[in-house]
Amino acid sequence: MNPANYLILSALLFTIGTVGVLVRRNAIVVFMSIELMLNAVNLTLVTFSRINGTLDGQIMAFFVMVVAAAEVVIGLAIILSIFRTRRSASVDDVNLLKY
Amino acid sequence: MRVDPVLLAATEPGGQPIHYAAASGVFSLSWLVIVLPLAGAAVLLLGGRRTDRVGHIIGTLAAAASFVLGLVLFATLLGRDGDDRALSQHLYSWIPVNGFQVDVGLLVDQLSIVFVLLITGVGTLIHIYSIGYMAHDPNRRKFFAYMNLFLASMLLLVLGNNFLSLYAGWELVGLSSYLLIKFWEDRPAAATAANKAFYMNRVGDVGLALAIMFMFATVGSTSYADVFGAAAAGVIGYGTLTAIALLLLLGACGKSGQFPLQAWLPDAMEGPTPISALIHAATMVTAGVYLIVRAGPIFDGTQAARTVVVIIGAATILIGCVIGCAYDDIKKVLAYSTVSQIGYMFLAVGLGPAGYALGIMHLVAHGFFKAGLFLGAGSVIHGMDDDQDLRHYGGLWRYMPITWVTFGLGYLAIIGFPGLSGFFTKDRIIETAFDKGGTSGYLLGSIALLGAGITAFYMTRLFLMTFHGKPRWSSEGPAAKHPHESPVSMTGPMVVLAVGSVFAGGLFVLGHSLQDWLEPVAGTGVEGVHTFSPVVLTLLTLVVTAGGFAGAYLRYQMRPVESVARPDTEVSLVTFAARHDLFANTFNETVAMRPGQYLTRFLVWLDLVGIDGLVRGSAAAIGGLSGRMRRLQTGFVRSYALSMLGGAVLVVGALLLVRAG
Amino acid sequence: MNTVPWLTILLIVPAAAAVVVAALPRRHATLAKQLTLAVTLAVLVLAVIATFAYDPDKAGFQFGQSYDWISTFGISYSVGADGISLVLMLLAALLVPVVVLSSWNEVDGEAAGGGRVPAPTAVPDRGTPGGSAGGAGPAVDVEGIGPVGGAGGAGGAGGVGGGAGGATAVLAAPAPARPVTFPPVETRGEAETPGRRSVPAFFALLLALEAGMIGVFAATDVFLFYVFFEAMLIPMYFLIGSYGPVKEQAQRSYAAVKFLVYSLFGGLLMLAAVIGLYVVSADNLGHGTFDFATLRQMEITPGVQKLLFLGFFVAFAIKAPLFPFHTWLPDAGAQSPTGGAVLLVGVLDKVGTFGLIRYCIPLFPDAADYFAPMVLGLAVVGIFYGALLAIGQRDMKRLVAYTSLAHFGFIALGVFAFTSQAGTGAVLYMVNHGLSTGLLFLVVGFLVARRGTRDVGAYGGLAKVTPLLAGVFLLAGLSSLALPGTNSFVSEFLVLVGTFTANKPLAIVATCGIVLAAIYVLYLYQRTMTGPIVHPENKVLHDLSLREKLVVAPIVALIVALGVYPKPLLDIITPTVTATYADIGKSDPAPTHPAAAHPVATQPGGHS
Amino acid sequence: MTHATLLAAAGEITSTSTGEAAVFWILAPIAVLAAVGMVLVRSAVHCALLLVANLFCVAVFYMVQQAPFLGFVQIIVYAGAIMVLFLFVLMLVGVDSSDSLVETIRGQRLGAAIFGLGFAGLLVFPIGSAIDGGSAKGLDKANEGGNVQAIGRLLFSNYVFVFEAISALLVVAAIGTMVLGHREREGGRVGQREWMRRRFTEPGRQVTPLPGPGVFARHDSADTLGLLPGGGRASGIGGIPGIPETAEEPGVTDLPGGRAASDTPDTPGAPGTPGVSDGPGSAGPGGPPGSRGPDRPDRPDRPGGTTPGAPVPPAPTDGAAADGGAGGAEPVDVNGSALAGAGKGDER
Repeated sequence: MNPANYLILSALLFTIGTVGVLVRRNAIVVFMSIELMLNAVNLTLVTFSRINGTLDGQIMAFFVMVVAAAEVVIGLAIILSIFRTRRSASVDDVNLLKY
Repeated sequence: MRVDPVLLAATEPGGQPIHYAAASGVFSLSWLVIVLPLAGAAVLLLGGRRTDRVGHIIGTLAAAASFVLGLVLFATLLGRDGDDRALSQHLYSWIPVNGFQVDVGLLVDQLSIVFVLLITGVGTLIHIYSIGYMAHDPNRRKFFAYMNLFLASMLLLVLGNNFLSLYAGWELVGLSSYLLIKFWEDRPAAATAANKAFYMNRVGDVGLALAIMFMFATVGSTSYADVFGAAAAGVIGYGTLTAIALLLLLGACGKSGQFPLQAWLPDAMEGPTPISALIHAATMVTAGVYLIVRAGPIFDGTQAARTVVVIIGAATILIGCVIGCAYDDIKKVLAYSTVSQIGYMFLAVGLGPAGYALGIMHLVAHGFFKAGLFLGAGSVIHGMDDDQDLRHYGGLWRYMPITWVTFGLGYLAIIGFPGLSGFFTKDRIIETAFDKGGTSGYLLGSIALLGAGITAFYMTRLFLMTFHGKPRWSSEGPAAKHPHESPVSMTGPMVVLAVGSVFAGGLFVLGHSLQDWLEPVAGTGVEGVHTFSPVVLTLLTLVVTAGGFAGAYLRYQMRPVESVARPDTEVSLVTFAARHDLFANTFNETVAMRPGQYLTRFLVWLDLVGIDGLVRGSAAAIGGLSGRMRRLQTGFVRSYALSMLGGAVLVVGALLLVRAG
Repeated sequence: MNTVPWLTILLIVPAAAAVVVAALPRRHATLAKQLTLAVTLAVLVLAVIATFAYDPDKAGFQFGQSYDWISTFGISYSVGADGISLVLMLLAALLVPVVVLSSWNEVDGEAAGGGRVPAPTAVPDRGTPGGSAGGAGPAVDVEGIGPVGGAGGAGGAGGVGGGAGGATAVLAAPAPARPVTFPPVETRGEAETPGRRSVPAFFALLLALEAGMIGVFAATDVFLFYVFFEAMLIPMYFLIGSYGPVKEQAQRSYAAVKFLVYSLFGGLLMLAAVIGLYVVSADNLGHGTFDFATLRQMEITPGVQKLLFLGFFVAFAIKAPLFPFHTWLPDAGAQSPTGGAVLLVGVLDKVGTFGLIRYCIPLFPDAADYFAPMVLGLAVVGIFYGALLAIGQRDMKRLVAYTSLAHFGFIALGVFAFTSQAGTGAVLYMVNHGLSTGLLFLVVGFLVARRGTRDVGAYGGLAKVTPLLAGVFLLAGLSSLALPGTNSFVSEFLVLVGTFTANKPLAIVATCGIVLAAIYVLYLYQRTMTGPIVHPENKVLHDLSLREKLVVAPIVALIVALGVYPKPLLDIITPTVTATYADIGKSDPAPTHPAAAHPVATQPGGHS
Repeated sequence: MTHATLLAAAGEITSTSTGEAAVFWILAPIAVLAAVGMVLVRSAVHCALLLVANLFCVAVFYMVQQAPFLGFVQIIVYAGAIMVLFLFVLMLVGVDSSDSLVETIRGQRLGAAIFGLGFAGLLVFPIGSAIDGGSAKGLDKANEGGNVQAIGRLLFSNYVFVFEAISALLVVAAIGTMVLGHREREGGRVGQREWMRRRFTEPGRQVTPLPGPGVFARHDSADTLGLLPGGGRASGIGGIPGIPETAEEPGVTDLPGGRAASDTPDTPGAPGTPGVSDGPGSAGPGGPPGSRGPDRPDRPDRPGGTTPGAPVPPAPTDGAAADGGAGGAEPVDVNGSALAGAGKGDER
């Protein structure tokens, strides 16, 4: 089987994640979509690691996971604190910074 | 820098070099002639009110000292050989830029010394006259300062040894004239007249400046020696020479009030009368004649330009005469008389070497009698409480006898009464005009002759209306007038000038004294065949003059003169036109002023709405655009994310395209 | 003497003084003035000494100094003087103390006046609704802008102007420490009114401007030049925006922003061209450089030259300004404080014409040749356009600004006529124009200070009341119309005669412009100084004070002196200009029938 | 499965690509479906579960691609810890909340579709055509001595600084979370007595215990409408102040206080409660908050026809929020859109 299939899969997942970010208003779901995108990237990294025969891709994926974890923690904290004041987790509500 | 300017030489047509000898001895002081009045002006202007009390004395002394020095120079010049009377003095290098080397240098020769004497002599007299005339003016000091400035400028004009010095003097006399015309600044008419004079002079100055540029482009120099050398040697092409000559002529017309730039001169009479006498009759306005004579070698080479000079002279004679008949303002009549007399001079100098000396002669004689006439007019005006209207005069000879006599002598001189200066000089001009030969000779001669007749008419009219007839003023009532003779400081100069008017012409003409004196500069006219014998022509002239006199006498002495001019609607078309300066002002206004105003207004609008509007419009467009684009910034994160994705798509697409391509 | 780093000293002294003066507290206004005057006089003395130390016959730059600045890009701090830049530095050094003296009470006086005006009426004449923003302090309404107040389209720009102007007022103020003498409350209250202006800041700005001007003339590194070119804008921007007419908040903000945007736009193009030059030099020489002397030796392909030339040219044409790029000048000139206007038109704008002859021509000879007809055309149009518009103006400062447009036309004409006479005349014209227009602005400033309006109609008949003022006014005007005996004549005639030898028709047309010059000067004089006094307020105006006499005296003296004896300056300028044109292979056209054939004559022309 | 066998399995799968292909073709559709479902499904909890499914699939892909360490980390950290965190927050925010899938930003969906398809196309087609998987080198050599060991070696040699930096990042993230989550206490510590006093004195406090699960009416008062088991609502009762029986605006028909949705205890709302009827909510559509409220013609109605939240301006502080239902399950997104609409209307 062609490992490129993984890449295609990850491209699809990434795109789906992107669309999720674009169409969902719930901040938490948006976040999940971002996680999906990160995962897609990780899959790419791992696949390339395999194709190239080095482990650097896996290391990179590992780092991505850690960063994603940190990001999730912070992001969720932000969502919470916004929710506390605005009683909403919709990203569309946070729109005061505009023209 | 020019190292040795001492020996300037020019080649005469015959190849004989004439040397402008180095100024030495008393001539090395010739710069003082200019600097003395200049210093006077500087002291009076910078000294401010502190010099108020002595201003007139300083001014007069400076002028007189300059005159004395001029006399000394003249006397010394007399002691030299005929061919050795041109002395050049290099003062300093003025504008040295590579090929363009202009020095401030002086040229004392037969021509310039005549002018020096005329300017300083008449100038001194008028300074003295002004002491009395301006006695009650709070700004008398300034008046003398300006007069001194004028003397210095005029002397620079005639003494400079290159065209740029001449140009400097040329514009500076324009400035002095401007300052003096608007001397009574709170009169709007004076200010307007001054501006008009300056503007029209500037038009002429453009011509002079361009002529100088032509000279530099052609000869590489602006000094008389180089330019005349090249012109006389015939190396300059005919076209170029004609162009230079015509441009010079434009300058001359501007300064001398010749057609088509004559309109400013009558208006300039808004200035104090001494100024009219000095600047707008005796000296400055004759600068054009000086220029043409000085640039003789150039005009000699181009018949075309000379023809134009003659035409302009002839046209101006008529214009001046005709309008002079119509005005009731004593100074304006004299002003138009000046215009026409200068026309005679132009006519003379346009006739070539034969006429140069005649032109100068008439110029000097005119300087005397016209200055005298103006001073007399000033005296009358002074005595009549600043009333200038001829129709308000009459019978004044009883009240101001000295003025009557001196004015009368001047009057006789100008109409060419036999034996007086005008008789000699004008007669010769008419004669030379006829001698030109051919149809044009007849035409010019006839015009000059006709001019003489009309001159006699309007001058007689002026004289009679002023001094004779029944008084048209009253010594009682609200407009009471108390005519009185002027103080000695005023009558003195008038007497001197009257004496000059009587004898100058004879002195110059008889025995060809001035002609011979000027010969090295002006050249000699070839004694051609006389069209008429001089005696016949003299008699003819006398007849015509007498005719003019008789006409005026019959009209203004035998019949009463109304104290109010008939309104424009009741006079003939000719009178109407003459009263309106033959529509010269109307013409100027329609052709130059009004379009200029409209153009200016249009451009102001264009600048504001067009050019600046373009700028502000683009600013507004950008502002508006950003106002719209601002709306893209909705505040919705998801919109931003969408545009990010769009950007990513574009970038990736572009990358792929590039890679694939 | 030539080892002394004159230029660096000239540069550092005012810059350092600017910092010191800016740091002075507001209450030390007098100290700030005295210090500024002393420093600027010292700079003048130094500049004069440097001029004497300058050897005109030596080729190339003198007093040169060069230190690496950003060596990666070949940028260095390089200064040097040649004949052209030296006289302009001299002019700058001369005008600044004059301006300092002339502005002695301007800021204080206005501050007092502004203080008296209640805030809401500070912007009384805004026609548009919501216009009065006076109460809100420096903030300016968006709609009511511009001296013409019309064209709704202007709203956007004006809004920018207003906003930035507000920022200006805020920014210019903080440099001096918060005044300790005032109770805090009062300070806060007063700071809101537009009238309270910091005196030390004003003089610090003047000093900074002087440093910038000297720097821009002294720089021999193109990048350094660019830096100074832009740096000069900043003090000028604040001078206009913060110290313009008190009552015309909106207009002066508009003018300041217009000035800045115009200049920055040009500067941006120039920056692109400067970078382009660097790239070209990197291609040609293997290593990029901004060194002017190196760059001018470089051969650039004509196509590239044209582009780079245009970049520089537009910047300079805006700066100068030449005809279609001029509309900022009347606004800026009218809205500047008097001193600012003198420096703006007198020196700052010379950077444009200086740049034309210093950079555009030697660096891009082929392009200069190619575009010369266009520039000459613009110049001639500018001569007439400026003159006609000047005739049509009622605002005296705008009028003077428009006369400058005509004069810059003459200068550009001279620069691009490619003859040494015209070039020398043009450079001399720069100096002379600085003097004559500077004097004109000063005198107009005196009038405006007395009468409080720039409208010509408010004057008339002043010659009777203030004869000395009128006299100086007339003299400045006469110099402006290039009367012989005043300085400008020499330069104008040189320009015209030089142009004439190269291009007759153009010179003939341009010469006709001198008639218009007479009209705008004398017409202005007639309207303001002559005639009866129609406004009773004018009857009590006082003549020049001693301080004002001191201000005008040196300029008046120079105007006359340089008119009578311009040789010292010409001797400095001519070799440099001649070398510049010789470098690009231009020589003066020889006279068609030279008098040189004659045994003894003046120096033959056309040998350079 | 032990660690070793898994590793071995991974090795085997690589070598025998048919097995891997089978895994791939089974799991890949599942992963994609899970992902699509996650985007489409309305409930956030379902989203999270679908994401977990997806993560599991990807973890398997890691394993079959000779990255067992990552595969396990994926399962443990991602699918375990992080998703739990997600669910946690979901619970805090309101577990019942389902998103409205009605788009409020014009063109957003269309743009997302176009760009998404374009993006996918751009990514997929070149990959499909360009990458020749046959040349894959495989990780057999790199994984010699074990994947974990190999990664560890790399991590502590080549990537040690990155590793340290990442660990610092984690610490920072931890601190940052605490900072963000911290709430400054106002006033002194509140004792039990004070709590009790507040419970009875403060308006709108629930005095009685909250009803148990399955009880849909929180109050037996007539002004509080119960939620019917089917999800519909009980009919409004006329004559009660603040409750218009019929209103033109569907969005403002019901006041928050009248909703039977379960209130979280910390919700102060209930303005409709008698005695506090001068609260903002009781003013009806014409009241002060109504000046924002009715201005939403574009406001999406709920697909299910359930009670929409009342239009209430966003309250800057907690206690002042008039929306009693904000903490409830349903009103979250409705409120959200309401707020969005309100915000827009305000700006216009």
